[in-house]
Amino acid sequence: MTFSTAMTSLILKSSFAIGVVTFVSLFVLLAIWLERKVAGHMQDRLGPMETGGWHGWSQTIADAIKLLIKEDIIPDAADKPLFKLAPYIVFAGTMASFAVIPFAAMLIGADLNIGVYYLVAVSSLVVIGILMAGWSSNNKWALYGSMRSAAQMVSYEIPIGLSLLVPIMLAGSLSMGDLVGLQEGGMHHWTIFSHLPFALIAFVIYFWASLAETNRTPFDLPEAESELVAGYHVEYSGMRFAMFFLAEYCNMFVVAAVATALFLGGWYAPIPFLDGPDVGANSSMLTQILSNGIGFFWFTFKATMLVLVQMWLRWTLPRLRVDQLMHICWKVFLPFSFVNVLLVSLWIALRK
Amino acid sequence: MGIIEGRYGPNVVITSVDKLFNWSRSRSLWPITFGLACCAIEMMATSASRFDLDRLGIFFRPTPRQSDVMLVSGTVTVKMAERIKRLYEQMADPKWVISMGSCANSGGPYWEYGYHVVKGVDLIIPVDVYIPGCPPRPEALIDAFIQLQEKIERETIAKKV
Amino acid sequence: MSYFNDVYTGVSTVLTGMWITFKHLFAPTITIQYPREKLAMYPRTRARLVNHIEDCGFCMSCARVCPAHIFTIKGVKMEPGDQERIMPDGKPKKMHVIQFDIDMSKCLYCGLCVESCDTRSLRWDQPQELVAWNRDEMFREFSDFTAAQRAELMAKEEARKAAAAAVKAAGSTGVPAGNVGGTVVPTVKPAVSSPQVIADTPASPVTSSVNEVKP
Amino acid sequence: MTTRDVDLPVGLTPEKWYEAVDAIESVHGEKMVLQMGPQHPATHGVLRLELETDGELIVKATPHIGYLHRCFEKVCENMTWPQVVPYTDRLDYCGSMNNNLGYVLGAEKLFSIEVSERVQTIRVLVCEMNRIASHLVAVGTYGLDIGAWTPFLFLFQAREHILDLFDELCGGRLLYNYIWIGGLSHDLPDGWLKKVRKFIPYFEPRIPELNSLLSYNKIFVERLANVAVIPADLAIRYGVTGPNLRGAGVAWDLRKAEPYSGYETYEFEIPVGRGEVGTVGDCFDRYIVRVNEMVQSIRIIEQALDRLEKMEKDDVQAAIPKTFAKVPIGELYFRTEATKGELGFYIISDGKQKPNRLKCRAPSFCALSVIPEVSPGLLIADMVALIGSLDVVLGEVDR
Repeated sequence: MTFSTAMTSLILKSSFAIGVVTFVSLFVLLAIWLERKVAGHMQDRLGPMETGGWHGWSQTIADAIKLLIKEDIIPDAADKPLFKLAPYIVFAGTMASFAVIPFAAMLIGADLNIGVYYLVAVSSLVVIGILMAGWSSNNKWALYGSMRSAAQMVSYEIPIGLSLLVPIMLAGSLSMGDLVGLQEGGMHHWTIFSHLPFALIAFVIYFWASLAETNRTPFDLPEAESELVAGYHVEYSGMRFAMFFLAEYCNMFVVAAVATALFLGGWYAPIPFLDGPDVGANSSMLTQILSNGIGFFWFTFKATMLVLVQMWLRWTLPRLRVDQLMHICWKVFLPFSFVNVLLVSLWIALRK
Repeated sequence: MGIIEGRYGPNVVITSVDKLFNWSRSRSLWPITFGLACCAIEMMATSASRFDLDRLGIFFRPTPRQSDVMLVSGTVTVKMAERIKRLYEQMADPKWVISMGSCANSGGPYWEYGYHVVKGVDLIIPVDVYIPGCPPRPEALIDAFIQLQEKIERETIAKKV
Repeated sequence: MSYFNDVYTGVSTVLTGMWITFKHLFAPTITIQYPREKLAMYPRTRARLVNHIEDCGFCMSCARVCPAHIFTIKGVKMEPGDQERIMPDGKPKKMHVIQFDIDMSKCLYCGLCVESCDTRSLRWDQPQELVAWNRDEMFREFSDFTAAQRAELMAKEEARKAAAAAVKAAGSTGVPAGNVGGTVVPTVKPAVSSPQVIADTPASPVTSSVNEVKP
Repeated sequence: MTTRDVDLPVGLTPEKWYEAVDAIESVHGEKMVLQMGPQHPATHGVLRLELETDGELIVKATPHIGYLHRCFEKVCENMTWPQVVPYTDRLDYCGSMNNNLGYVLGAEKLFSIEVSERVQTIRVLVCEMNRIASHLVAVGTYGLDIGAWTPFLFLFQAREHILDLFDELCGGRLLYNYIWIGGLSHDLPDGWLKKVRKFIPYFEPRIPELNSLLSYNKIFVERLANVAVIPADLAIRYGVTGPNLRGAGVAWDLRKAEPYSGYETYEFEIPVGRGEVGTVGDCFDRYIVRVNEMVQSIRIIEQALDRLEKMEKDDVQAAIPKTFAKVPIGELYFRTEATKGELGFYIISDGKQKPNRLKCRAPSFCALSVIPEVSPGLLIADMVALIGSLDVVLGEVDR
């Protein structure tokens, strides 16, 4: 590889990274506003209305600027280096997942051959950040929150891993690009529908377990407002709190994106007719951009829909208790996903 | 804002930065979930669907670290006073205080014979806005928030307010 | 079997709940966008006390029934030449109300004073904006006498009082009539540390012509 | 008694036993003391709970009160008889009408005042409406404690209707001072009864909606069933009354047992806890009793409306004494069924213009005192469920 091609590749990669970060920040701003609007309308009220013009669209922008310029308190009794580091680890862990998210056929940061494995590994990093935050705050409520969070996330990794195993077994690949590429050609080719009922069960288990992974209701025990005040981020203010907040919404998008890629046909439209033009090796630049743009649209659309379902669940359900959380994980999700994996492997063996 | 404070007069940079900061601060007032007595029920009613404080970008945070406004909603007793002071000190700057209802304003119905009631929360912490009422109606509370927003918009980073 | 039953009820009740919230997502909202839309207030709503001073007959009933003693009222007997006015209850006005202050910051909005007012001069007002920036703003003064007029009337009253006392003293060596006020009560008291001796509400109506109720 | 003094189980040598005990104590040796409140989202005001915890498990819970001590009883000694009424409003601020009624009936007994039937019926009507409003707060905030936001906001919509009606009736949304000694502060406004009539068909479908959204939601049921069981004997021993006692399966309601203000002429049932999803007297029973009581209150409201519509208008202030000059000397205790349970006023009069002593027996205080008894062995999340299900109002506890 010559120096110039290396440089071009570096520039391309970094501009892609910047693009992803910009997109994610914009998405988070939108998602928080959307969540407040959805919650409002579900509760027969309006949600943000007064800030900005139409329906308070700039509400989250104001919130973000305010949090940026707010006083940053580091408690005297806190373990200061850890306290400062924790939000960055949580944030970095979440952002690192975006490297393998396949937004479109060519819009994928790094199409690793172990893409899914990398994703599961990196998203576990968040636990460490949360544990650090809870421990270093030197606050009992924060400690409880982080302990709950660690127990919860570690347990729920297992059903998540097992249910992700189903599409991987069916596709025979760990690469995100391959996994999506095999689902081309309309809705009936999507994993979730093409291998009924196994993939559907796996999808449902994945989606529920991912709620626990992102600390959303009914599994929002680490930050349970009525029990632990604010959980692991009880002592965080201003910017550092904003990073936790941002990471939560990023995480929501990540799990929704993974579900989209593995189960819901990734960047393909429900009907092949709505897909972008086919891209060959010698297609023009314009065709490539158009094709990827349409793919990108479908991908984000599906992921956003899943995020909306997460919000819908949040504003409907009460919260579980710690032991019930574990009960659901170990006694409901785990046996179901084990049986599912077993049946899928049998089915694959029989089909051969 | 310790570096800037008191050093510069109003100029074009300061005023435009002021505008942005004040806009964001005034549009995103997060009060601390802190109910004391009867007024807290009206506070809840105000945040419920009919009056919907979320409309103004106001939503309640359970921890003082992440909140901007303290709504003292109810009778402040001597035993509670030091807790209120501590909570106020735990809040991150910039912070504001709304005193809601007669009890918080001046001890209210208990100002004369209530030996255990603090005669006004402004004796403990600085109060920005007072709302008379026992308890104040939700409209009065929303109006207090709007007035507070207007007050914040007049602030500047260039000098101590 | 109960295990599968639990899983089933879990899933079905969650779906029922989701269906209800989904229906509400498209139901019309009930929010009142306050600064732009305002609710009509009911005539009985207790939002702020207002005294229509021309109808006030200095009967002191409001000050007597008030549990929190928020009224500071001072009156001076009318001179024969002063303006005559027939009150809503049919009796002529006999007193100048030279001071009628209400400390709304202490009011408990029970409405006893309004109900006890015979001339209906004390009424509830229904504003929706009540915000005050300091405690003094909640202190409402209703008397339409200026400070100078008030001082003049007070001086006249004092002179009349002194003359009466002198006559009385000349007649019999009795005690001079006490409780002659003239001090201005401070508007806001930082009453927290020192317990104050507070005058009880007068059990009987006006005993001397200048009467004063300390808050 | 230390663990070493117990009789050994059969077949265990002392050495082995000590080894086992040491192993357990080294794990469970340290307890963490957690201060829950006074500012905590789940303490319903300013209650402070000192929790001694072993992990998430609560070993001991001690409630500390007095953060809202407003000197009610001392203030009342300085108030004339009618002036006490507004202060009773502020005891249990969610159910002010019922507090007014309790004190007023006591004072009327002292002064031997008889009020007309219409006044009695209006009092029953407003008290039952207020009971619904109070239970709506209790049930709604309970959902909030368990983590469900939406039911709280749905219920507060219905509550706003009741508050609007009260606003029109007497001018207060939360604290009313409506029921006076010998009568009422205002007569009913024109067309008010029709508005109450309209409220009933609005409110009735809310309860099935609440039940399917929250009450019988699997997660909610699992959170409450078999949690913090208060059996009937324990409840009676601690003097727990109201929905908390009825949740334990005891059909004790002063409206039936010692009827006042004409309650004996109304048809309604006493809902009791039946252990629908768990044990009798658990959190769910206390919760569902409140929901069912709202249905019964609607029945009473309908009957009261029927009567009021037929009655001739009379002067609601006819029986109010012009002066309270002649005060009988004596003492009495009068109890009523307020929203939280038995609200009693012990009044001592020495013939003066002001009560010599006025003691208030607050139901929430008794409910709160059960907490140390039932809390050992609960999780922190269960503690939140317990406080919410007891529905304590600190204004009444601290007085």
